Amino acid sequence: MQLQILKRTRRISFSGAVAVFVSAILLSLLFSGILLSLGGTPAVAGFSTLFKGGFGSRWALEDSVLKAIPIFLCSLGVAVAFRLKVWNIGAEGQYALGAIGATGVALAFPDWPSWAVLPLMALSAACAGGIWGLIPALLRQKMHTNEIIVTLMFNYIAVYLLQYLVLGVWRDPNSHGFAVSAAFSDAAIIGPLSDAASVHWGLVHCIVLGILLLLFFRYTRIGYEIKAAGENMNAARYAGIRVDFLVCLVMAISGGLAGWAGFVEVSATVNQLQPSMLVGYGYTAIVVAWLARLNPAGIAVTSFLLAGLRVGVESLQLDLQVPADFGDILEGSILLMVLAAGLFLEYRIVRKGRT
Amino acid sequence: MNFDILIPLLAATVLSGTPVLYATLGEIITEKSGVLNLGVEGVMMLGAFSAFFVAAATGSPWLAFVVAGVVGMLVVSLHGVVCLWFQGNQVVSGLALTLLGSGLANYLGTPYVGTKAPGFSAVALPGLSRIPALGEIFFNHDPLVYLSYLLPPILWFFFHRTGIGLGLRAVGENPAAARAAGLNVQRLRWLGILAGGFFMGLGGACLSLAYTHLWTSSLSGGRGWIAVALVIFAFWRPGRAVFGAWLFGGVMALQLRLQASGAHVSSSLLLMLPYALTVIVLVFSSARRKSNAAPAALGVNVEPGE
Amino acid sequence: MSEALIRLEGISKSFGRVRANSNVSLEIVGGRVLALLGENGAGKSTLMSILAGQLRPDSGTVSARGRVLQLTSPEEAIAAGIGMVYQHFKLVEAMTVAENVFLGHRQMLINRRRIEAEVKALASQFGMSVKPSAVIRDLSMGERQQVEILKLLYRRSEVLIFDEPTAVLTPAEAENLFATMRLMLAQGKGIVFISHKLEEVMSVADDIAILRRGEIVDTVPVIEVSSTAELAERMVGRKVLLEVEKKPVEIRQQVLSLHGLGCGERGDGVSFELRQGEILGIVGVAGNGQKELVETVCGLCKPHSGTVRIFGREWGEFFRTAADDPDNTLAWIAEDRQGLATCPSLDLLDNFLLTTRRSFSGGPGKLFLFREEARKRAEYLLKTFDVRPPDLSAAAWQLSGGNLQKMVLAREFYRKPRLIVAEQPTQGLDISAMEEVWKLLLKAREAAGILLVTGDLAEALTLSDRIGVMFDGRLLACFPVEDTVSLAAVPQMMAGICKKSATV
Amino acid sequence: KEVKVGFIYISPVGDAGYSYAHNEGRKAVEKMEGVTTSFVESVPEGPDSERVALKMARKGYDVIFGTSFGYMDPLLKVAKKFPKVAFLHCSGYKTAKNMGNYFGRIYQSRYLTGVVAGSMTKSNILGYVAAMPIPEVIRGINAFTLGAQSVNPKVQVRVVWTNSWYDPATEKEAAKSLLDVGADVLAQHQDSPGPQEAAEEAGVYSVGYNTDMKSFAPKAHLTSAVWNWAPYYTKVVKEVQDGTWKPESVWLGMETGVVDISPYGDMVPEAVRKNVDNLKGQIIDGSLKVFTGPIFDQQGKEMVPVGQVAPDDQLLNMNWFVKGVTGTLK
Ligand SMILES: Nc1ncnc2c1ncn2[C@@H]1O[C@H](COP(=O)(O)OP(=O)(O)OP(=O)(O)O)[C@@H](O)[C@H]1O
Ligand SMILES: Nc1ncnc2c1ncn2[C@@H]1O[C@H](COP(=O)(O)OP(=O)(O)OP(=O)(O)O)[C@@H](O)[C@H]1O
Ligand SMILES: [Mg+2]
Ligand SMILES: [Mg+2]
Repeated sequence: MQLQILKRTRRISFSGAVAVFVSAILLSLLFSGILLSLGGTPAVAGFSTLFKGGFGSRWALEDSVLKAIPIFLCSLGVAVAFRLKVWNIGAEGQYALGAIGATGVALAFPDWPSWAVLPLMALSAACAGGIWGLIPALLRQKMHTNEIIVTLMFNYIAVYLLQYLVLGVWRDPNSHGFAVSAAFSDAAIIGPLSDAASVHWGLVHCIVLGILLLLFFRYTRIGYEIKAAGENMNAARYAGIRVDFLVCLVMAISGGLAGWAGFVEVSATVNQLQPSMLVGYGYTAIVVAWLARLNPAGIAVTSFLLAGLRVGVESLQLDLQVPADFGDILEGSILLMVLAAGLFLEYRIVRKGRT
Repeated sequence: MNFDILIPLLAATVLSGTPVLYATLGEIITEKSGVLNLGVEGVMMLGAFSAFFVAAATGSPWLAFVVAGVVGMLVVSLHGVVCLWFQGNQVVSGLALTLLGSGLANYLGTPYVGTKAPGFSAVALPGLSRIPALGEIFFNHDPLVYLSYLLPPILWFFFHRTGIGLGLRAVGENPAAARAAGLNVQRLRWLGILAGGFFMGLGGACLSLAYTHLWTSSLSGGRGWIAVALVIFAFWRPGRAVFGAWLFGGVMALQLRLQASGAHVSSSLLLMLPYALTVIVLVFSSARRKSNAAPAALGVNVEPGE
Repeated sequence: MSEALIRLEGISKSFGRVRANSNVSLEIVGGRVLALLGENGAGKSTLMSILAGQLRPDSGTVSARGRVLQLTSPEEAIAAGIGMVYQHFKLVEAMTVAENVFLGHRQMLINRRRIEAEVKALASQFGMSVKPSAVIRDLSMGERQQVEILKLLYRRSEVLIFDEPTAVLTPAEAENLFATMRLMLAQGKGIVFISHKLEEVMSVADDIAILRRGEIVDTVPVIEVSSTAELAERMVGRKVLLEVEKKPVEIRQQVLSLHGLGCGERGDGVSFELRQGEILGIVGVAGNGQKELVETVCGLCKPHSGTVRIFGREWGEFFRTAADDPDNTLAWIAEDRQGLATCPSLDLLDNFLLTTRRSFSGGPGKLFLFREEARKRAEYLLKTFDVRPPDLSAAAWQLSGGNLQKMVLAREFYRKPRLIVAEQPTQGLDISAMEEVWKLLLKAREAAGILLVTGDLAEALTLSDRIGVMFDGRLLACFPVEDTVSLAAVPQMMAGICKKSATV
Repeated sequence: KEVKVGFIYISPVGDAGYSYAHNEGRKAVEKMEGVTTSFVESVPEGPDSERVALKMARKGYDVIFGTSFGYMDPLLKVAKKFPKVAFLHCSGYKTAKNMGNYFGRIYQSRYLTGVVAGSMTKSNILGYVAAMPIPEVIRGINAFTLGAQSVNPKVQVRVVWTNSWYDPATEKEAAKSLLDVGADVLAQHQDSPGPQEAAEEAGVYSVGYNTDMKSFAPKAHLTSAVWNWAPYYTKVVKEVQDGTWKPESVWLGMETGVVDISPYGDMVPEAVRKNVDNLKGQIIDGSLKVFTGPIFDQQGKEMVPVGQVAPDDQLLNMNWFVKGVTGTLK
């Protein structure tokens, strides 16, 4: 008996795809479970604590949604660029720039009413993030630089830029000199959906932006052009698609969405600019985008699940004293397994008789 | 800046460039075989931790150094499995490797944070270290630095004067041609991945055995990413990688010395410098050589044959 | 007859549901050329790939001099003395000739000078001119093929397989190749020759095997075949005319004019005019500036020097406004069907939309794309152009070369182009597919001016109203196809031996 | 009464640094009768810390310690929702009905380490590897400088910022850059022992921080400015147990034992030890105040007039260097 790998001529069925993914995730849970028990924590108890902490109660669900919001928006941005096979791994920096852009407006107009200052903050954040994404795109088109490296370096630069601002011009004189900006006025804060809930209006931003993006990809000509150019840049040029423009557009949108995430986070949950708001959402976003196969609905689900995982890991620490880095391991192994499982979506493994 | 400062600065340049150099050479080997491994950061982290762990447990830095290389090979073999066997996207797999490697190193290393282990310390090379200026700059370091001097010529020889090196490059340029010529593409790519991982692991070991003798979380601090950038700067040539790594090390060392000598520039801006410089250098090196020096099949998976 | 070098017995191979080869048996004899004929997709390349160790058969055996071979990789085939020159060359462009020749040898250290000397000696022995230290990317197609052959000779291969070797060669280069082949035959090597050009087969081959749908339907010595027409009939299973009827068409307004366009590095300019209703055939060896010419005319790169006017508009202006002007459309039938004209992993609908997307867009700035409308149109077109399978959800890579080309033509003609640039439109297509493409092009001529760029002189003669010869970035001559005197000089001109300068 | 106590740390506890010191305090609390403790480490300031505090409050923790400045507002928000839980925030300034804050006057220890360093230097250049230009760190540098100048007026302190609290590789490199400009005693406001190592390798002296760093540089280590949270933490938890706890805002000095210096290295001469022990006594009994005028800033402007003692408010907002410090404040 011999195995043969054949490329699929028909798309795999939905249930088949789900089965593939679920088994990949189970495998990575098995791997991290082993690691957990090696560390002296019973795996079953560990995972049950993790899931209870992430999804097991109303609180947990709310916490996970809150954490999912910035991840979702960054990931949406990442997905836009990845569709064109432009490897933007600079969501973290674009997110930081978004927060900076929003803060600039919030600090400049402390007495403006909400309806004026919030939209302006959003605009400024999206522009700042968009420009931070656009620069690597322009460098790529004009100077042939590799966007992976440039966007990555831009992350570091953005971090120090943010530090520079809160240590310098934007440092709050009343903060006892700590590296934070002044707190935003109430008008510049995105409030909760209701008094009882902790989930804020940023969730609505996510839903609207997600749907808009979905429609963009499904029903617009440019959405199609991005798909085609992503598959084959040369064919796109052949067909008169302005690839250079698309690369710039896509990076601007991508950065703009990450910037928007920065705005929502700085306004709704942090309420002031501070360096510690950069906790790697931009990198998690890449994982999410890929796990979701760049599909907005998938990104929604995946960002929620990964946020829950991160939230759950805190319970794991609190109750069982498992180090925080367990979350990274879990994420990394899930990603690797799902990547590997991708083979089964594209190819079939068939048995064939041998003579 | 006077001479008294310049020479220690250059010496520090060589020293802080060394871990990055190992990693860059590792990535060059990997990329020459056509595989893009963005997981350098994670591999370095695990290399650094395993070296630290072994050094602490056995007291033998050389054993620790080799183990770090082997661990590097083990880690990147995940990348090999995902990309070579399962056709996974190389960019994303590399990112996953970074996550997994850093996470695993930090996780396993938690009990050791802040502890010390034996490692390498500077050994002046007899004779050579006496050369004025150059002796201080190049020949008054730990053995891992000296070892790094030997690697680029060895690698150059490997790529250009050995059959396996030729095959490795061919696989990175045109896997179909290599296969038709009777080469085993998968095996050569495995070689590229594993050998590369070995060097990345060594780069990590430099951090925990020579650069500091301490363990801490996130010890690598982004050096793995710098290595990936330097490969492009170096046009995939081992010789140029040396200068890239030293350039980066030099800027890192310089910005701290600027502060120490009392320059009135914001520390945030100075810390930004190495990263900004990487971008600038990349822009100039990419623009000047429009014909891409990258291996033609870099990042392209070979469809499963039979 | 001497003993067979290689014997294939009962070879079967299927890809999923496609049976590429079924129960094929063949003999390759030393000192003789075996020609393998068949339509596109008949299974010729598959069979030879099996022989070269690239693919593993589902069943059947390959034996050399009576010994059964286990061919599981190219390495083993090479060791067994079987070498193949692939249809798409398998060379590492960034390396030198000598390095390519040496590639795959089990030797630890490389002595560059010795290898270069050996390669040089071998090349001159077989009448080849390629320099061992040259880098592949600087070589012409003919030279690259020489490198491929050198690779086999260097390994002392006994059986050499040529898969459509002349598709990318000029007549002169092809002659050269045949001469080399004769030298190899004289050494007792066996040769397998695959081609769609029947005259060539008639003149080169000793035996002919015909494949149809994966099966051998006929094996005959060439002396028993009387004409190419007979051969074609045996191959396709019905009468093939091999001649297309060319109706005269009224020549109308000018659609393209070039003046002193720089193509390639050395060219001092290409100038010509093209009118609606005529076909201008540009012949020449690949790499003499045709690529630059086509890419400039089609808007992929800016003209270095000189002027290009399309539909009377200046180049830059035309491409700025092209998108919004559905009455003046330029269609480009690109040579590289897989890499340029289509996105192999997208389905046929998406591929159909590639150049027609604007016709199915609406709203402000043509923002929205109407897929359902496009689906209906495309379904209809696939049927009328007889693309198989006529299934819009199939991915482009699943289509055979001929069908993919028909898909591209369907798409491009849908846009009602008034200027068509057809680049090697029938390369790699079998005679029946070629016939269909020719018919379609001739029909399109009624509404458009066609710039036909081809390396195949026969094709140019059949289709063109005028013929231009390109060499080294220049248009050496341009004359009506009826000008038999100039016509006779074309092969020399393609090789650059000509004093006459461009006359338009 | 059974009391559950939760701690939130900014960094991993194993780092021989800031969180390690807090965790030592937690261990003392854990030993108390009727008390259980837990902690979450590596919690970023901002929303994550708020969520962790919430989680603890919901799980029925009675006392929650947040040990980083950036936890202030998050803790305040959670404190409002859980009025029965006692919140204690380290290094901040905001209080609420059920939230107090506390910190230690580590600058007093730094002053003493400065005296030691000033006595031991030969080049009169002291190096200081520092994390971030914030008042807490600036105050330490200033106190260190004043201490050194009290025994050696010519002494100069050079500062290099790393912009991170814990990065041994960069810190060691920063320490080396200070050696290159001639420093022969290195001090640090960082959580890793990187600078200690650099000093040990270069054969110069070093002053540690957070915990006794002697083990990292036995030949170089003069002394360390150390935290000792156990007395305070046990006191607060006891009060909560007894129901007598009230939120307050405290800045604990050397007299409480929360801040101190570690035992001297062998190379510190007897005279220096005596002098420093003497000064320590004066600080404890209140007769010596570190920031007593005249104090001038880098440009020579008088910041604290002669004979006056800088009020706490000025110390808490300190954003200038005293004369004798070379470094930038941005
Ligand atoms: N660190 C080094 N020390 C001494 N010699 C070196 C060093 N690095 C490279 N060389 C020598 O310099 C020459 C150029 O090496 P380099 O690696 O830059 O080019 P390369 O790999 O040959 O690239 P290519 O063949 O693509 O031009 C070689 O002869 C090599 O032996
Ligand atoms: N890797 C593959 N996977 C699936 N089907 C394949 C593959 N290779 C070839 N086929 C199919 O096998 C059949 C035979 O293909 P093959 O390439 O051997 O034809 P051919 O006779 O060489 O045609 P041409 O004249 O166009 O070169 C075709 O139907 C083709 O589509
Ligand atoms: Mg060279
Ligand atoms: Mg074929």
